[in-house]
Amino acid sequence: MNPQHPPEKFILPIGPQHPALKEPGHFEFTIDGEIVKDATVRLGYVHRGIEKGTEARNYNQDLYLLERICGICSHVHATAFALGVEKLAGVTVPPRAQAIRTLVAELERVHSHLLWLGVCAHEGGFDTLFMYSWRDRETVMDILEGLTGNRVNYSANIMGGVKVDVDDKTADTIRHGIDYLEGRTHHYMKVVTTDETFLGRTRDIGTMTYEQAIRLDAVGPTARASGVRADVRVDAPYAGYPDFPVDLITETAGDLAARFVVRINELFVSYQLIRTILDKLPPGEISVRIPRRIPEGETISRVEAPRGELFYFIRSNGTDKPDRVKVRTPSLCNWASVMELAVGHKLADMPMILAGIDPCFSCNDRLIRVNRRGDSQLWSWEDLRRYGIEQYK
Amino acid sequence: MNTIFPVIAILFFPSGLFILASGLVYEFVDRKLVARYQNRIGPRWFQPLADLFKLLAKEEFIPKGVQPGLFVALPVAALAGALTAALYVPILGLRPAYSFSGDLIVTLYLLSMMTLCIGLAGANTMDRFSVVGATRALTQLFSYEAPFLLALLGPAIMAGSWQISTINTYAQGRLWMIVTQPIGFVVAIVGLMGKLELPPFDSPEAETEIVAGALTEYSGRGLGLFHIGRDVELVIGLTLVAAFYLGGLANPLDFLIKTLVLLLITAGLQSLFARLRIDQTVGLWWRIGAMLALAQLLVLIILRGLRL
Amino acid sequence: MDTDTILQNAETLLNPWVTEAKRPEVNRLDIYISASNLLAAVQSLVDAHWGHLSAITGLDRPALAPMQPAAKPGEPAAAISATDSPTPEGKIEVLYHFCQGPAILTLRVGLPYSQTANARMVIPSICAAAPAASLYERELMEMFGIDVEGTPVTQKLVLPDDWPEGVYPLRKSFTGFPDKSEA
Amino acid sequence: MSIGAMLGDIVNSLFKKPATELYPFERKPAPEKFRGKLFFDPEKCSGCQLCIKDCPSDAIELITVDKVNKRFVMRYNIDRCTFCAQCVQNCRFKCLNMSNEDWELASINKEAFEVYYGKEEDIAALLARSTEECAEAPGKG
Repeated sequence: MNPQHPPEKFILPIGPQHPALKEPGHFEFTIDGEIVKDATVRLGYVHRGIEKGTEARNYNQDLYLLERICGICSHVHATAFALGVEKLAGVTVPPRAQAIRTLVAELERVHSHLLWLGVCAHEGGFDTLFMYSWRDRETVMDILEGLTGNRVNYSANIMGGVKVDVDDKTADTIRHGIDYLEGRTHHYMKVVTTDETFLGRTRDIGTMTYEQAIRLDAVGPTARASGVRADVRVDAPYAGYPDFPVDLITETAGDLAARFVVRINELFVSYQLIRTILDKLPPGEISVRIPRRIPEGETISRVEAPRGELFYFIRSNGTDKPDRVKVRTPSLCNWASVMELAVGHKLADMPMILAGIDPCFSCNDRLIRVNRRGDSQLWSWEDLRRYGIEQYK
Repeated sequence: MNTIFPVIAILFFPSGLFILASGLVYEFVDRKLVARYQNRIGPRWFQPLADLFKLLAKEEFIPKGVQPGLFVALPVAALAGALTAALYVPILGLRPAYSFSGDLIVTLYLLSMMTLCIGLAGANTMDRFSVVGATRALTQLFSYEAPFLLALLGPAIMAGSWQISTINTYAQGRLWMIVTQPIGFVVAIVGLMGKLELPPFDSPEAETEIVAGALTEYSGRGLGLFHIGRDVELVIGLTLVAAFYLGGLANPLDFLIKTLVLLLITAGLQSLFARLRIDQTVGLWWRIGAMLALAQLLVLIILRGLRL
Repeated sequence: MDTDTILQNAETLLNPWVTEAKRPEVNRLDIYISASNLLAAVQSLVDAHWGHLSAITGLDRPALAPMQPAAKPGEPAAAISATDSPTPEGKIEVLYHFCQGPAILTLRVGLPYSQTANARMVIPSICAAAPAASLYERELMEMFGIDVEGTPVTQKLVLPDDWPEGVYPLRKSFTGFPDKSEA
Repeated sequence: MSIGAMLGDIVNSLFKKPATELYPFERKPAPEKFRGKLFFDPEKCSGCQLCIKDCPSDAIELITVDKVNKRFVMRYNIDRCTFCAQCVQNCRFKCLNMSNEDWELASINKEAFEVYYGKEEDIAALLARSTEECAEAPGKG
């Protein structure tokens, strides 16, 4: 290379297709040797037009559409939307339904945190922890499947309540599974807090101070690991949380190790809450009827997803279709923090820092779908279909 | 001079087909053991062979911007180096096909061919992941090579010879050197893992950061040859460590038991740790590995000097 | 501190700029504000550590009567639902949601269609006060075609790179691309 | 502080059966509430079409053969179905239910994804009519 040229930037692209990311996102890290000097993000590879899509469907259909925003935290999306619409309709949902919603939400949190534990360990090259935590996660997946009828898109919510009830047999299965998981979680806590090789990859990595967390508006466990006392379940209890309060878990270190500790401690809180709900499940109906046409109005519904505060803005216009649904997912809030934390760290720490906020790309990308080719001609779905038929004739 | 024997030695035994086949078998055992450690079921017995056939049958894609001759030649050179090394080690506990004074050094350098080829292969391509991978592979080479050499030097000094077969014979009659030189054994086995880029020393090919490292641009035949080359290195490395530290290799059964026990240990170490960053790897080797090996070497030299 | 006090604090803070204040729900306060005062208002909230920026919502509320012809010939004519709430004139509202504990404060900035030359709407960026707004503002630019003045990054965030200029998917006037095969 | 905190796990696993499920060979029964393929009972249906109204993916279609005698044929597109069970929830006459046994629905041809429920003669008549229509207008399809 000609030495007279200014030193060229060495940009390492990660994504949209990359083994580190199980979902598509594009990051560009400008690196100097192994040190990251700059980071940018480009999203939208799984953009599906869901916000616009809700405007063309009725509330019941939207419930399932919104549930599919995210494959990991599907229930919270449906819960947030259902709670908002129920507020607009002025309907009071029976306490048993709210308790069951909370139960499913907590089981989902357990599954999501265990999933994150595995993914983050895998990013750090600790495949054994990944395999074991995912093996144990199967327990909670089976519980959810038995309780709601599906492993991922539970569809436990309907407008005005829930679809599924908890009988004694299911309750026993859940208790049994939770007992097993609690033992295992204690073990994982020991592994991530004592294993020196693993701590070498997490301690003092991606440290976010309290001030940074506040300034960058971080949410969820990421913020709580930096000492921010914010949890929608505590601040503004919704669904069953007024009756079943939860403890706020915080850490002060703000590094990756603290994020592990916060999430694992949250697992213990969830186990406890699941047991309490099962013991004190209020009797009664599990759903009420809700009008098809929702009166005009605007509402905001916030719930605590496994990744942090999930924000729904719903505007109804008196028909059976919403006028506007705005979804702000927790991952979106935390991107800013990742991009800032990345700078100055080693390239080898990037996957773990990225995974540290538990990013969910599908959550970020919603809004619109377009079918186009390289030239400026627009392709409709019909064109594509025809093209496909000709191609494979 | 009998010309049949060298041809057999190169094409069938101990080098050539036999070592290739045993490389595949050891890869299978390694993968199966790691899987079982992780409570998984693991691959079926023919999986490494199937992988190899699949890769060999596929088109080899030569990317733009590379030196094509080098690109094609490097995997061949890497495999050739590993196969040549097989001639000097006591495979199956038998006498090595060739042996001369100082073949230990030659063997170790032949084994390093692999890493050098991988480094060159990464630097040869335009891909950014490859370049980072190559840098890391070479950095790692410089860090593990010295302690690994020092660790194998211990038994050599004890036996008073640089000839592998002599050391092997020397080890058979005496107390296992794992007992007399435990530090050397640990450094050797961990050095072997670094050489083979096994977890936790797999940062040169850390898939979550740099895809496949230096080999990102390789496909088909080239990739297949690199893989089988690494399998061959695994067998040779295990043989060396077993011959030196586990009381020598006297017969095929001895060979099988001792190398498989070593594999059990390395597979366990592979599944026990998180991947080390490249700076952690270098730090570990130079600060701890090299120092310990040197200290032990010093003790050995002094002891030997006293006895003489 | 209960929700009421928190919201009253916010109202006091924002008092100099408020044009209208509403309490649509117990835990919510809507404050109407003009675009020019936005940054000052947000800055005062940030300085007082009142909550965190939770989201920015764009809200297209076209007028009942057919609005001005589409800005671009390629853009399809406005499809307006007859039951849409009657507003005196078509506007895009930008809602800045701040949350503090259970309380939610919404700053509402209206951008009328009529006051903007060839559908170009301008709103000042609040990134100087709240850096996390960057991503939301990029989304706003792409989805509603609002020019956010002074936002640090203007690259596309979610839409494809070859998305046509001047097509803003979350405006009500957008009803999908015309089917070329029919024409 | 320790090194290799998972040593106990990995040594244990060496002597344990792997946790992997050998799916096609060992088929675990699905739980009772599992939502598999949709089944329709034409005898009970009143033709209210509530199921269709709320289907988020247009997977079901109800074709009225004879409204008075309550003869309906339901066309169910499995490939579109999202298995949310909103239709089952909506049905007031319990004529829809989702099977927990029929859930291996992959197929190599598209025909398997179009299922008709109803009286056999009605289905036959419907299918005959649609093939006729196709024959008349070959351009469309």
